[in-house]
Amino acid sequence: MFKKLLVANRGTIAIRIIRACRELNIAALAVYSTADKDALHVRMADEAVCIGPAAAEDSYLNIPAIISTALTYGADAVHPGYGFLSENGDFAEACRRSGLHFVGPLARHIRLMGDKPRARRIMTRAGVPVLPGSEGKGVTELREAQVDAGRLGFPVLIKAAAGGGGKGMRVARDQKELARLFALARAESEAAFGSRTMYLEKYLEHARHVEFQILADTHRNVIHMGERDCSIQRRHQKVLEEAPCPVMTARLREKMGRAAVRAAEVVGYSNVGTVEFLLAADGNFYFIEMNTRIQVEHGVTEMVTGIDLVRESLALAMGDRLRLKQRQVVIDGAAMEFRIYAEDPDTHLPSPGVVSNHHAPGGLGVRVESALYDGYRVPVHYDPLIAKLIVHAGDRAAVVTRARAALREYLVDGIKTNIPLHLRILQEPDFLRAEFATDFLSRFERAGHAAEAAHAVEAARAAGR
Amino acid sequence: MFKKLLVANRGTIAIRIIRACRELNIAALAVYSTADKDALHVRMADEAVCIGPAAAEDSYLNIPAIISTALTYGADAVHPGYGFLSENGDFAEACRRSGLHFVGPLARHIRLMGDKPRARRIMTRAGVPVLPGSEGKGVTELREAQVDAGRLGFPVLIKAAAGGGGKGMRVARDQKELARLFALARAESEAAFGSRTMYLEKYLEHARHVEFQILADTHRNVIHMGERDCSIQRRHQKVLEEAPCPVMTARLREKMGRAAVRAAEVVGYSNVGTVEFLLAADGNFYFIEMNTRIQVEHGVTEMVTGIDLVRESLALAMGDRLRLKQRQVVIDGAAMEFRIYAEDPDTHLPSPGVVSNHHAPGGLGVRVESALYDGYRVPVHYDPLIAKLIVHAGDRAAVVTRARAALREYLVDGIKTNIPLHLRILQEPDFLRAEFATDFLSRFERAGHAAEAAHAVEAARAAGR
Amino acid sequence: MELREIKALLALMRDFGLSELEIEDKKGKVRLVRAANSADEHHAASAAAPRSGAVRAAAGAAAPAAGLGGPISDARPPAAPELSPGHRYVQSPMVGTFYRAASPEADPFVEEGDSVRKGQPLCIIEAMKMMNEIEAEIGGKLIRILCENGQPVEYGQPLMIIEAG
Amino acid sequence: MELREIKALLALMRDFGLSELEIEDKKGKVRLVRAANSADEHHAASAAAPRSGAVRAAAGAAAPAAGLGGPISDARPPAAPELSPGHRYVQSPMVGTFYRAASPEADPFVEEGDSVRKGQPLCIIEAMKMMNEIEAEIGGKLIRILCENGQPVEYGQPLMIIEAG
Repeated sequence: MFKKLLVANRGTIAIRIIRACRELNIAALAVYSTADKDALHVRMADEAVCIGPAAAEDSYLNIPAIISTALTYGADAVHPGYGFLSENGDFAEACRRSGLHFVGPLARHIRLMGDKPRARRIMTRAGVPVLPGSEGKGVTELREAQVDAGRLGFPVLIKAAAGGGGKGMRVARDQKELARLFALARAESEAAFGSRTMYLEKYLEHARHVEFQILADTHRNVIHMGERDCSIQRRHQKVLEEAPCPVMTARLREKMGRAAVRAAEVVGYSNVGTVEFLLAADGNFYFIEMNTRIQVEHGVTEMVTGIDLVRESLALAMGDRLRLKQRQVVIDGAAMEFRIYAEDPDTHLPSPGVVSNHHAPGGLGVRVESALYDGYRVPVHYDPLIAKLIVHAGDRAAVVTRARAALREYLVDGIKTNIPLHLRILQEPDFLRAEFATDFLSRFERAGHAAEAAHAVEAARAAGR
Repeated sequence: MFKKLLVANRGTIAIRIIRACRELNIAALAVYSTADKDALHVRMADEAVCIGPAAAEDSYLNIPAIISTALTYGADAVHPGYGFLSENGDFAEACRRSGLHFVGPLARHIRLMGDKPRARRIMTRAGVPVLPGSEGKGVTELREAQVDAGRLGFPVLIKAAAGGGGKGMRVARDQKELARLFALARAESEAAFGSRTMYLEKYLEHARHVEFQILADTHRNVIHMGERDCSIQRRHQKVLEEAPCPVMTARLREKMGRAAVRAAEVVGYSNVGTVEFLLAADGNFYFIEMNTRIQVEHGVTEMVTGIDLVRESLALAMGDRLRLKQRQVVIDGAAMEFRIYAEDPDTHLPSPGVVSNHHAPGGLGVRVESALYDGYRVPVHYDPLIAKLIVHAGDRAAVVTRARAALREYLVDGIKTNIPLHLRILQEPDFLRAEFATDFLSRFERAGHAAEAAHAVEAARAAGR
Repeated sequence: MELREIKALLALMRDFGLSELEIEDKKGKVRLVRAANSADEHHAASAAAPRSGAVRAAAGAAAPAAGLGGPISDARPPAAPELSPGHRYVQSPMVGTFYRAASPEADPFVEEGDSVRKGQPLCIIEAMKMMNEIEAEIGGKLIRILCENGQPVEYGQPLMIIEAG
Repeated sequence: MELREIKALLALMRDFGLSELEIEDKKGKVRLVRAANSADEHHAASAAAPRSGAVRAAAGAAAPAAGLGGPISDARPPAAPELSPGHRYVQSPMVGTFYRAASPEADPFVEEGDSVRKGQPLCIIEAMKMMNEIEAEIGGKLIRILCENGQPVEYGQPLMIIEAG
């Protein structure tokens, strides 16, 4: 195994990786920005090195600083986590050029899957179903987009070719919206990814976001570990994920799983990855994209399969053969992950501050992946994901009751969190009946605002009497 | 299901029960002594009632106060937890007489199994193997004990007929020790249980403590949920437990399991219970006693079977039929529980105080049942068990590495804990090879002291040179 | 003055919305002034709102200064007013139901403003169907009755206030 | 009053939004007043603090008052001495390896006690096989060299102390 692994990340995933290192007797070398000097991942690591100032570009996105740290402090491997440099082909390449094991796929896999129009073309050729959309290398001008939209029919989804994390993504329902939103999305793409290239996809109403976890070794063996339903999203950002997908059947799982494995095989992929699909109400499914890294929501798959994904990814990065055959992957019970964000549950604005009165839930079937402690100052500079609550039980209904209890028990003062939102979701009949699609949260919140408005009107009337 | 359940306990088990209530939508009514007004179980409960002063006899052992609380505050059920009144037949009877459901067996089961010589007689008659020992109702005088010891041959174990928790228990290796220790054990028994009745058992060297978890409904259905190895004890007090027993075979499990089920069937037992055996090196096993309540270490069984024992016990107390058949109980992976005591790891003296810098480990396969929070004052009045760390993984070796990482991560300041002892145990070759018996800890600690003494002598010599 | 005493004072300031606090006694002098409209002001408010932790924290000045500030659930232990000098609580010696009279038809044992003798019955606590008369431990004037007739009370709960005299 | 007691008080002021604090007891008197509009103020302060290992270590020592006191692992950030007035750190602008000379054969750029000019090379940080000369940002006297030749250094780590002059 590796002797010393540099964890090129912060927050929950850095802690997750450090814990895995400890179990495997790998020294964990953390890096941090000046804003994170008191962060939990710094305190938990065997060594921690400050690599730059608070701005991510100068620290967590600073490839030379990270490689230099690995070399100076004697690491033999680098784990990129999620976000930051995890889907940066140059970083993977720089690591390998410096003689460091990169825990992830090859740079060319990262680049290939990062180029969304290209990934679509490859999948189409490999026989993986892909949504109708822009063909070729994508579009940069409204004129081209209008042609594509005419062919596809509205509504259409505008996406950034280099996209990720919901940035540069917009739904247009008619020509007028397309004109307005195409420019907006392109500007976002330019700001976030430095690319004006966009593409259009047919927008599927009432589809679920269902993704398959892939494990692949460097000897061309690929298996999947079942699916996750990540339909509960706000603006294409996941909020709550579950495994298995509550409407999945054994037959559909086999079919989609085979498509996911095929997607990995066709490019010679290795290490962990996730193939994302839209699952339409009619049972048809369509490739959206492949994420070439560990996902935030990997924990729910770990709970229902009993397989430690981070540990597997480390073994695969060493060049080990897959330890498991497809038939050994068995789904046991159900699990949900609740992303805990430091944000105002109503306005969704980030809520940095000093954590006090912190009490995380515990007990049977309750797993917490948290970066918090009493006195910790949640910095303003990074993603507001501060913790993940993962709940496992025998079936989905039991997960819901256990999760309600755990969320009620969860205490964090000093900052606002979205815990109340999770509790509201767990009361929602459509959610409990598992009747939802990717538009669930926006409908739910619109309904909530409508109810509030009605209530306010009612109250005003009562007061006027 | 019950509407409101009174939790007649404190600490980790009270929290465990409150969490189960929350999942089942049962209002949890906590009781507490004046010393526990800031205890976590009080803060977590839906309602909490102060029932008396710090001394346990006036609060947690105060039957009228507890029954009065249940009636005054409208509870319909009572859970006794472990310790305190959990094995008090009068309490079970008082609950039922007051129209309250008691989550546990009938008073007569508690009384029967609490009378150790009587339990031995019944098991012998039922064909469950029992260690050679005193026959009849036990002995009160040294003279009688000497006769029994002569028949059994040394070493013998002196036990209190009304015993429990290791009190009034001593090993005598010859007549001289017997004379000294019998008086001592009898005095302890008198102080702890108000009974001078003792009995002798042949003392088995190098035997393991292996216990079977029983589930029984009120319709005479009984199953077992596999075994736990609790050989790691100090003075007959368990410190670290694991499931499955690392030397167990499928055949032996079936045989011992059948004996355990028989032990419960023969007395018409209902609810959860544990049948404790000594497992000798030659594969023979002997009934020691039956605990008529949930055990501290129930969590390891939950982890490897996926069955929520507290939830099952509540359903059984309602009169429900067993939900599971024996063949549905499957052991998956391995689990260990580390009891975290507020004690000096060297002297084993209790270490009360105010908790600070508290950080409990988390992540995959790590379950914490804890009564701690920053600022909490561990009171002097009660058992020093303040938390339980339960670790689950695919096999025993993986449990050990995960547990080491979790124990290293565990932070508690302001009090001393036995976490360092657990870490030392996890380094011990005999433990890692699973070659141990109930004398493991005393040998281990003697060896440690010997090594320390040798080291001290060496250091003194070096200084003298 | 120890740090934890200051913390306790600060918790009180937050819970009662004080902006300034000054204490001078034989141990010394303390003066604490909170920033007007500080960011933490609404933090305190929002901490109090969802869980009604304030009630508990306020009731227990002894509630840990650092660490968990309030209950995790909505449990609300009874709050009691602070005692003036010379005033004493009559506390419940057991868990049970509080009654002001010997029977539903009878007059209450005492009314606010009454003079009471030491040993005079003040109320009844019913526990396990037993009626336990609670007697005055001191003589004086009955200042306040803190519980409603028929209300459940816990061990040590203040029932009445007597002014010694 | 010790530094860490004052630090603990400052942490309390920040956490509870105090603008002013005054304590007088037998040990002495303390008065702390924070600038108005303190939200930005303490933010800036805490952003400025992290730089050096010294602050980090000191924060660790004082912290038990507010949360996790020290590292959970055995990781030990480099400690640095506190600065006297008029003294300034030369800090590493990057992660890398510290060298006192341009090559193994060459003489060190500077020795303790030397006078240094603004812009004079003081040492080299090797990062990614690149040799980066670190120059003096001010002129003055080189008081101390804090790192060993060949030692790994992190971003912001104090390398030397210069007395401005």
